[in-house]
Amino acid sequence: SSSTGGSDSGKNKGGDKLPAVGATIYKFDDNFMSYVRRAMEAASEGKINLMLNDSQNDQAKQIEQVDTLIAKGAKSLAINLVDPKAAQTIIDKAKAKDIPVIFFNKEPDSSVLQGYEKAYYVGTTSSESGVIQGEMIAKAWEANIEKYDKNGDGKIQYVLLKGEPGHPDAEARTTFAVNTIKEKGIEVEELAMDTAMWDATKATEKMDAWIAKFNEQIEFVIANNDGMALGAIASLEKAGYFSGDKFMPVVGVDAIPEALDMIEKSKMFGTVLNDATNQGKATIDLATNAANGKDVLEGTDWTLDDSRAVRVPYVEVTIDNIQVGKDAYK
Amino acid sequence: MSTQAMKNSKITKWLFDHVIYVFLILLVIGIVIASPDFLSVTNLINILSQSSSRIIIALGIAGILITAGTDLSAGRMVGLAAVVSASLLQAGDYAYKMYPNLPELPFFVPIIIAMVVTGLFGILNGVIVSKFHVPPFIATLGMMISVYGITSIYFDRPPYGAQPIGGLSESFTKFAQRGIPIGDYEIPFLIFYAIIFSVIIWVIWNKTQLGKNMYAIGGNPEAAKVSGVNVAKNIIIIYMIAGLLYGFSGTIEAGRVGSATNNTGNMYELDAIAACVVGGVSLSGGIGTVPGVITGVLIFQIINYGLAFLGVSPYIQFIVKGAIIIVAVAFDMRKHAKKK
Amino acid sequence: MSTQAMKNSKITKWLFDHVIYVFLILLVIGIVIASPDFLSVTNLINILSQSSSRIIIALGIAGILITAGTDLSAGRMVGLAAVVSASLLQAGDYAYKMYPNLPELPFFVPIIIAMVVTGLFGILNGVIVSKFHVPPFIATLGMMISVYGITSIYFDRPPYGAQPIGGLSESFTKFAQRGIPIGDYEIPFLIFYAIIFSVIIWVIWNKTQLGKNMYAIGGNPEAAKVSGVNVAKNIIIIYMIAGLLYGFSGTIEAGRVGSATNNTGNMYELDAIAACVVGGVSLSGGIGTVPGVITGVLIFQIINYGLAFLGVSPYIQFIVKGAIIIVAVAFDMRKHAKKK
Amino acid sequence: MSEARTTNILEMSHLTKRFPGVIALQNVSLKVKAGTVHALMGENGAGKSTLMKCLFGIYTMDEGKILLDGKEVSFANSKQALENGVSMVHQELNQVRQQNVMDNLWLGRYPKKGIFIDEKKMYEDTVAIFNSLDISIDPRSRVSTLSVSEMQMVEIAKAVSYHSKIIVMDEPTSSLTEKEVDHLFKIIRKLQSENVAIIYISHKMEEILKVSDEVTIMRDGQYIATKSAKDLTTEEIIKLMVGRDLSQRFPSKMNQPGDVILKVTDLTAENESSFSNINFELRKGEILGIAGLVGSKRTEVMESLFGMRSLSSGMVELHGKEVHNHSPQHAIKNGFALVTEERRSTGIYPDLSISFNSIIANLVQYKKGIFLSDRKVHDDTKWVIDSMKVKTPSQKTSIGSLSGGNQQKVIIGRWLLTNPEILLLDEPTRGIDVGAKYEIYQLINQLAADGKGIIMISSEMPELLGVTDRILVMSNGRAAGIVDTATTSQEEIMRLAALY
Ligand SMILES: Nc1ncnc2c1ncn2[C@@H]1O[C@H](COP(=O)(O)OP(=O)(O)OP(=O)(O)O)[C@@H](O)[C@H]1O
Ligand SMILES: Nc1ncnc2c1ncn2[C@@H]1O[C@H](COP(=O)(O)OP(=O)(O)OP(=O)(O)O)[C@@H](O)[C@H]1O
Ligand SMILES: [Mg+2]
Ligand SMILES: [Mg+2]
Repeated sequence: SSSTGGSDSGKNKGGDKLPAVGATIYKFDDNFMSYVRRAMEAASEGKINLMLNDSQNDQAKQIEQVDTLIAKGAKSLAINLVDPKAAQTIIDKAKAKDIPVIFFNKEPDSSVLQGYEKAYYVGTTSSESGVIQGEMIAKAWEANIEKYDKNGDGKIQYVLLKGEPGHPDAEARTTFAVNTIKEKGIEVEELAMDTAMWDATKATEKMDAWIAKFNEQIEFVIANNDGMALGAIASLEKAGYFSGDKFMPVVGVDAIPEALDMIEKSKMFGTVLNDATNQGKATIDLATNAANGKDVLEGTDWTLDDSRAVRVPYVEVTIDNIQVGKDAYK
Repeated sequence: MSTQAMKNSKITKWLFDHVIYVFLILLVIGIVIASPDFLSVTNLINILSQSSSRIIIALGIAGILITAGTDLSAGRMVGLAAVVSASLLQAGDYAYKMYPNLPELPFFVPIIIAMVVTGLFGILNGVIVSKFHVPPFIATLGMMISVYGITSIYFDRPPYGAQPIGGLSESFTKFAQRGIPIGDYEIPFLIFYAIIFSVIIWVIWNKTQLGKNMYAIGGNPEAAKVSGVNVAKNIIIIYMIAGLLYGFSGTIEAGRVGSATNNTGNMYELDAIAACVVGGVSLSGGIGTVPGVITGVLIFQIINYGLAFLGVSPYIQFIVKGAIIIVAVAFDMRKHAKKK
Repeated sequence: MSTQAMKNSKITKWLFDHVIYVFLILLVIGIVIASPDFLSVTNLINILSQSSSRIIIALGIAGILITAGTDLSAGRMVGLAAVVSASLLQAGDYAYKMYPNLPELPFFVPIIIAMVVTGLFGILNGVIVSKFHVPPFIATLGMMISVYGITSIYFDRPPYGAQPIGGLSESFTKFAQRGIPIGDYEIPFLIFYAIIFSVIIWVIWNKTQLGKNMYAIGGNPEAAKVSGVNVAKNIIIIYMIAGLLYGFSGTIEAGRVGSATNNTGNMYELDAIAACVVGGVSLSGGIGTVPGVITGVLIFQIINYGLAFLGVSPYIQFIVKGAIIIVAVAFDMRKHAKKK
Repeated sequence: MSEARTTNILEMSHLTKRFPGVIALQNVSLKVKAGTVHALMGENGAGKSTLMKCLFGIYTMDEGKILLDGKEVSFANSKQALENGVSMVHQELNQVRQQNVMDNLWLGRYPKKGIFIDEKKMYEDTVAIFNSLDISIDPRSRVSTLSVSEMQMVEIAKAVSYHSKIIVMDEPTSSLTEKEVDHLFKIIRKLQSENVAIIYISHKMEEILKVSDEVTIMRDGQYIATKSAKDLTTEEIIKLMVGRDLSQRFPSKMNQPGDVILKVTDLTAENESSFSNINFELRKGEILGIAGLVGSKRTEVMESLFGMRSLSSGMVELHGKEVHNHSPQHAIKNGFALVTEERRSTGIYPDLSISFNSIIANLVQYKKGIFLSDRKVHDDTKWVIDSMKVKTPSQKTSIGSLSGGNQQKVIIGRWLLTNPEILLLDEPTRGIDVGAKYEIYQLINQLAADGKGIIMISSEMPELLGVTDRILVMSNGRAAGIVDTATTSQEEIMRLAALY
């Protein structure tokens, strides 16, 4: 299959005889989803005709794509929701044609999932990346309190770069990262929080303003994704950080290669890796079985929990276990 | 000229004047050749129902374009309407309600509330354009940014914060998702809403004083003033009507998707404006028809649907879509170029 | 009229003609009142350096606006240039290179390659507009969509797929991130690039035939045509220059942030067009100055930076930003309205 | 010189030009001798401008041949035409109003020093040309600040500055005063002495006979005749143009002025540099002319009466009751109608149909509930087309494709539909051919006879003298006097116009 995400990857290889599986990705060029997508493409090779769609971060578009996929005769659907609350609409459409649906990466309400016995979920809980990020921050803080607590008040003075407001991941990561730190008994003080819309350039510019305003007061930079973390690092470097003994702990989420590189260069403290390979593989495994009318777990090692979900955990990545991150790109 | 030549030239002229309909047909033929099973009732219904809310939005924008204005805030207004109506349309027993104590309202109440809200923003647009003489591009760009802020504030609130607003009441999702069964098929209600609004707008444009004034303002604003047209008032009404249409459209977007976020509707305006232009609406004002607008939207939707149906890779879809838009309009422009 | 009254009326007239500069000053005063420590050299440097690449983009778009065109593809072209140049600028020892075997190039080579690429797309824009008579809004909207597809294909490739292209070589990041130390401060090179391009563009607009033709084409295309101006050629060159500017800008965007994705530059065109209009460029063509464009961009950037600096909540920022844009232009429009 | 005057510098033969739905030129020929002024005459829409545009490379002809100085040419664009010694003063002012005079003059051929423009040379060359033509306009002033006649003079200077063999002037005098027309004629004589051929298009008979050597007449896109000017009379030209006898230029008057219906007292504009203290009365069934030099603020008085400009003081009484026209809507409600002087910019909706253009000022009358009655719209449009004798294939034809005269008739028709009591006409016959003019005069007469009060601005003295009952003469924003048409003379009016 083509790496640019040829939609009907199986088709060119005489896949017309293979069962058709319709898939939507919430946004094709999302760092993380691009890996999941590849894992899916790799896993579907020779087994199914995978019809991939880019929902362009627009739930209405995704609904339309589902219509198209059903019209094209998909035997099962693998859906990466844009908006988790829209699951019901998709289930309604699938149910009407008795097509199984595997949601992945963005988790629908469990009650909605329970409403259709052919609906499953593969992925993590949205909150988990935030929780892991929070735990990582707490651990780092406690280990380096001498160095990190610049004003010595025992509180973390942080700035937070948020993704697109209203985006489920942005909201969950923001809330759970901070809450987790607090739950660990560490006091925090939010100096500033602003949206950089997932964007590195905007993050650089917000960070420029914050450095000008708070300068030495900032003790931690929390970013909802690695892209914004990198933007913040560019701004910090400009302000003289990461040279000599001027340091700032920055954390992100996604474990993109550039972030791993920054961690190795000690310009970033850590990030959170989501296991793209296994998410993609599990999704395809379930979807393939469903398309063939088999039990979804048949011939696989995956297990379903009470809410009919296959859980693929997040992993914290710091300099100590950087190889885990690198292996994800093998 | 012989009568034969005369006839030929008439046909040529007709074709030139209706080149965009010809383009639509060629487009469909192209897709069918690539994939014969494109020709199915299901696909037709899908395309029409997907076009419905876009047609309603495009009709709103088209009126504004005809007055030589533009509206970049359309998409964000759709989002505002979607969020407002969804928040008032949650099922009584849904666990994550924005207003936990709100009883389930009859579905037309939230629709009307959403329309009133966007109608008011439409009026505001119109006032800024006509009373403060801010170029429509800037007025509505500012509004687009501000409305997004307002929608986000409304959206990101206790008890659940910035969560997609789901759990819409069944009476409402029926209104947006179901249809009238005819034989083996179900004709979605959406299509009927689009038809109803198209007829209403057609009547306004062609049979009322407001409509004539709208063309006059776009055709020659100075002359309109001299002709005794209250330019400001009419512009405000046109923007208001657009606002009302966005309001309705936003509500059915929420219903169609089953939920709404502050990102709903993002960038719809660009597609709508482009569809209008493809459908023969002039960006410099004074020219445009309802059938043209509908054709423009259908062309867009057939491109979108057709490319996905053909299984073209998503990135290639972008390239092809951009190219088709340009080619369609270049085609259409030949009728003007010919004059030389 | 007494000489005193005469003087007063002259001052009033001057203020009316330069209202946007007055607005800029008022804006700064407003922010300083809200937070006195806004007034610092660091903030000044930050704002200027953040404005730099935007000024370069805005100058490109402004030329097009003056010809009565528009360019919605600017942001996507910036993204294309950012991705292309970043992919060629990765440090030799960086582990995740797009071209693992590519030696580290002197940094100006990728800059030139990026500029050539976007320059070619600029020419394509110009050809579509001037030769095929596609309205610039549609031509560049189509281009915006297509270029995004092209950038995405280039970007989302083995070995690493859709990952930000980072690890830029130090010689290049220096070029984009460092500056000339003066006293305690470092004046970023970025600011000098903006100055250099501003001067070049000022000379083109004011001292060359191309510049005069540009104003003439925007002011009255018929007049230009019958005076023997090759309208198509000049339009193509203006779009090409814009493309070159986007190319440079995209490269320094990549350098400034240290990485690039296919989303870099998204929607920059709207900000740039709005900044031009705020700075007095007319959307109907024929009017605009380099200092005006620069002022427009600075106003925008002061709003962005100032609101973040004040710690205004993000949603409120949107609302305020939208409102300020409208107010600034409404203010500026009074000078025209007054004439009657 | 006499030899030069016998060689044809230009021969256009058997030109045909078609537009979608219209044949603008059919087998038209034109021969112009060097060093002569060749007038091109014909009714509106006869194809004069189209013929010249074919020569100048703006349009491409469908059939035919053009010989310039004996060589066959076919210019693909205006640049080629200019480079080959053909320049043109266009019927519509073609200027970049945001730029200054010299930028406009040298547009398309700026003097350069290296890659930069040589502003100094540009300035000096402009001054030299203006001096040689006796024009006093600052080369650095912005075109938008010039008066219409100054713009026209710049256009003429520009055409001359190409040092062409042929200069086409398409209605160069439509917005010039008599004095400026004389100035132009002097320029033409000078050019003629330099062996330049001038193709001169105008609807003003007096000018034609005065300035031209030969006259070519066209009708309905066809060539009719070429004659020596000295063998022609006004009547003959008119006959050839309209294809029938037109015994007089002005219809005989039949209106009977009655009681005063409109009284204007001390009208003063809010804008100080505009008009002040205007007093006059208008009677039922009277035609009141307003004379004055261009820039004497006649238009502004009229626009103020119609509610388009604000007043600082003064009173307007209709039937003895004071009325305030704050906007055109009020004015229309009070029974006023205004045909503006700039047909293009404030009159027509060029892309819209004749029907639309006819009914737009009168919509309230078509309302049936909230809808408009298609039937009445259709009937009224038909009335406009029939009673104004508009030449058009159908009601749906866009007005932009009609000739100027026909457009003007539609606009007058538009205002008659509102059934006004006071009809304000600002240069109602500008750029309109004699035939159409006569029809419009007849119409004005008829309207006055029907009891309407008519105020008519005109810069054509014979027209004022031929049509009006009394004439208000304005000078520099002030009323210089009101004269009785029957007893006044051109000289008296000119004297008053120059009073302040
Ligand atoms: N671009 C065009 N498209 C279609 N028809 C046109 C165009 N230009 C001119 N015509 C038509 O061609 C005919 C000749 O027009 P033209 O402007 O040459 O007349 P004219 O003799 O110059 O009249 P006037 O005295 O009013 O200027 C008219 O019927 C006009 O409607
Ligand atoms: N400063 C200005 N800006 C814009 N338009 C102007 C300006 N000054 C004059 N005009 C316009 O130019 C035209 C001629 O103006 P003015 O009233 O001075 O002369 P006039 O005597 O009425 O002209 P005419 O004799 O041609 O009717 C009017 O339409 C007027 O609106
Ligand atoms: Mg003409
Ligand atoms: Mg006037």
